[in-house]
Amino acid sequence: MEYIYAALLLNSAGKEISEENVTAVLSAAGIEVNDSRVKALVAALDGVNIEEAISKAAVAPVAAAPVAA
Amino acid sequence: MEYIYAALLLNSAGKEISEENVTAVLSAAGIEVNDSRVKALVAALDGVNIEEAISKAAVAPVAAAPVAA
Amino acid sequence: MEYIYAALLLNSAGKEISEENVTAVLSAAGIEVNDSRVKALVAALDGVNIEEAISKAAVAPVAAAPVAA
Amino acid sequence: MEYIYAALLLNSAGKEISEENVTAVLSAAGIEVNDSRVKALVAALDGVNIEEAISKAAVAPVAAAPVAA
Amino acid sequence: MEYIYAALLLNSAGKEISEENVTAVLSAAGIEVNDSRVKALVAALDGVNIEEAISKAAVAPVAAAPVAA
Amino acid sequence: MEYIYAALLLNSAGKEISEENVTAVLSAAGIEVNDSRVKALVAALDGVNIEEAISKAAVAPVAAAPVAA
Amino acid sequence: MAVYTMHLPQWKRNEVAEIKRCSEEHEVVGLVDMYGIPASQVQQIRQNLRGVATVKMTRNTLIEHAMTEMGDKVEDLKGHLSGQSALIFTNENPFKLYKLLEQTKTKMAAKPGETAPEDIIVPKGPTSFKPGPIVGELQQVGIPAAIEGGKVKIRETKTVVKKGEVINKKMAEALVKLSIKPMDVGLILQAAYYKESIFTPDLLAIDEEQYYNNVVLAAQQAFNLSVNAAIPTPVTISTIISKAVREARSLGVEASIYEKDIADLIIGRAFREMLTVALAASESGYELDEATR
Repeated sequence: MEYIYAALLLNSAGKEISEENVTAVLSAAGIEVNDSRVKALVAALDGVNIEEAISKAAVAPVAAAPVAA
Repeated sequence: MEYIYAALLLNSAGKEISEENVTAVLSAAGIEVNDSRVKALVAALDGVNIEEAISKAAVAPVAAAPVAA
Repeated sequence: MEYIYAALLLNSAGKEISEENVTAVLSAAGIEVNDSRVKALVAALDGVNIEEAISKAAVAPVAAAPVAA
Repeated sequence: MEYIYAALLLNSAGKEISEENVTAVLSAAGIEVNDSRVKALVAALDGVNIEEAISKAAVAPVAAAPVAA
Repeated sequence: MEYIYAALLLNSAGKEISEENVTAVLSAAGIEVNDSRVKALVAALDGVNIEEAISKAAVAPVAAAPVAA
Repeated sequence: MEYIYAALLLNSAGKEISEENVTAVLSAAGIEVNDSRVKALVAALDGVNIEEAISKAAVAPVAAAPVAA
Repeated sequence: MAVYTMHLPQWKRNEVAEIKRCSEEHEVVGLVDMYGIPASQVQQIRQNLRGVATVKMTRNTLIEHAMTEMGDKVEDLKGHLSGQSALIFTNENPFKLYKLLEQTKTKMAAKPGETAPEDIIVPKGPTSFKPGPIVGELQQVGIPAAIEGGKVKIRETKTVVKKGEVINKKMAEALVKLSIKPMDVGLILQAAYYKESIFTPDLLAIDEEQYYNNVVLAAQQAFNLSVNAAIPTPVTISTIISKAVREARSLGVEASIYEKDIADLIIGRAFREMLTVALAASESGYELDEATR
């Protein structure tokens, strides 16, 4: 999860989710960084609209109710 | 939400959520750190069982459904 | 939560949520004011649309779990 | 809701919700206080278990589901 | 709730929700009128869009949750 | 709805919903009273469990909108 | 007007006097239609109304005489007389009288040519009949009768006549055999005189469900107004507090105000956001770790 939190951090700071930036954040937290996971994450998030995904998370559970109804 | 992301990043990495650590992570992400908010965050999380809060959050949306039905 | 109530009070009175105003309200309630928490509050609310934030049910899902369970 | 916020502020600060205290808090927020509303508030809260009402607040939103139905 | 019903009655009759009118209605119902509550009611409704306030669902009370479950 | 409000006002004040009382309340609100409607109201409510109807309203205030429609 | 009466024989004059006396002694004078009500049912209805309302059957001409002599508004009742009108007297208001008459209606067998007041349903189950021509008679009108275990049975519940349809002779006979009584029989109020006014059924029919719904609605409106305008009452104070608390929590979570009381909510939200983004990443091929899966 650390990798995702790092990405969220960068996103909310308006920074690019690049390998360098993710690595920097994780290292600052004292985490031993796995390069290939960083690469995989950056590649996977390329094209993902994080703002949209996040706004769904805030709304989702509430929205779930009517669906269930 | 940056501050809480930093805290959860530290938590999932098994690191202490201290003012220093939070500040380090935020700085590494290129965020201009507001000391007061860091202090407030650390104070607010002091004594909070993060794992429990997380497990509640994860359960919630699903649990909401039967109520709505 | 005192700090948040103070902010809501100022907001509904149409007053600015400044360090001075928040401190004045909290002091009037006989609360020993923590400067750092005031600063954190003011910083957090900077740029936030309070009316909108109030009406969001962001709180619901988490709270739901125990009930539904 | 100003009057209610003032009462909750006092409550979370562990202060008595008296006419004097409510008036002081509202005035400090720059609100022109209506004595009758203060009296009505204090009278209405007399005998009410505020902590219970607060703890129920967490539960309530789930019940909102029928709205959507 | 008598005071609220008196306000609703006056509102739907197209009459002003004034202290005199509210008092008159309550008295006619054989209710011993509390001046302070009348004043508080009139003050609280000042500037309130009653049509909107009566049709906007107040978030379900606490009792609702267990019932809905 | 004036006639219903008048009836509920009397009910919440613990007064009998009689033709005289309803007429008195409506007149005090400056409403020109229609005797037949008053009689119809009293006769109709004689068969309605008002407490039950009210408690139904309290449990699901949310339902207000659809009912009103 | 009195001149009119003087031409009547004594017994008729007595009858007219009796009608006038009853009219003066009661708040409500009504006309009810007795058409098609068997004597036995009339007896039952009188029994049900005892102590509340009195039914008086007499000739229409005598009712007209009495009304004419009384004059004023009550004379307008004459316009509502029909072939089989009877008088009804009560001290309840006409709305209650109407309701009472509705409540005292009883069920009766249908006669050929009558219209079904509601769907007529034959329930499934055993009958008291032994096998015989009855089975054919029932089947002929579409009732699913069959012989089972030496008895006549109805195989399934069936609607045999829809509301508003005419009940034919064979159907009427079959329903009588099955003891199904679909017809509502009772006194139908044609008009009532009460406090200087004539009330007709269109005014008197009260939709109690509508009143109930309106009571619920009014209570909801009062509740909403009290909470939304923050006017505390004993009934709503808890809800108002809850609303204020929720507002504060929502603001705290939305604006990430780090206060202890809402720390769990803020954590929860951040966690959900992380999960959502993790999910999006995994859809694009990122392998999730243990805790996120």
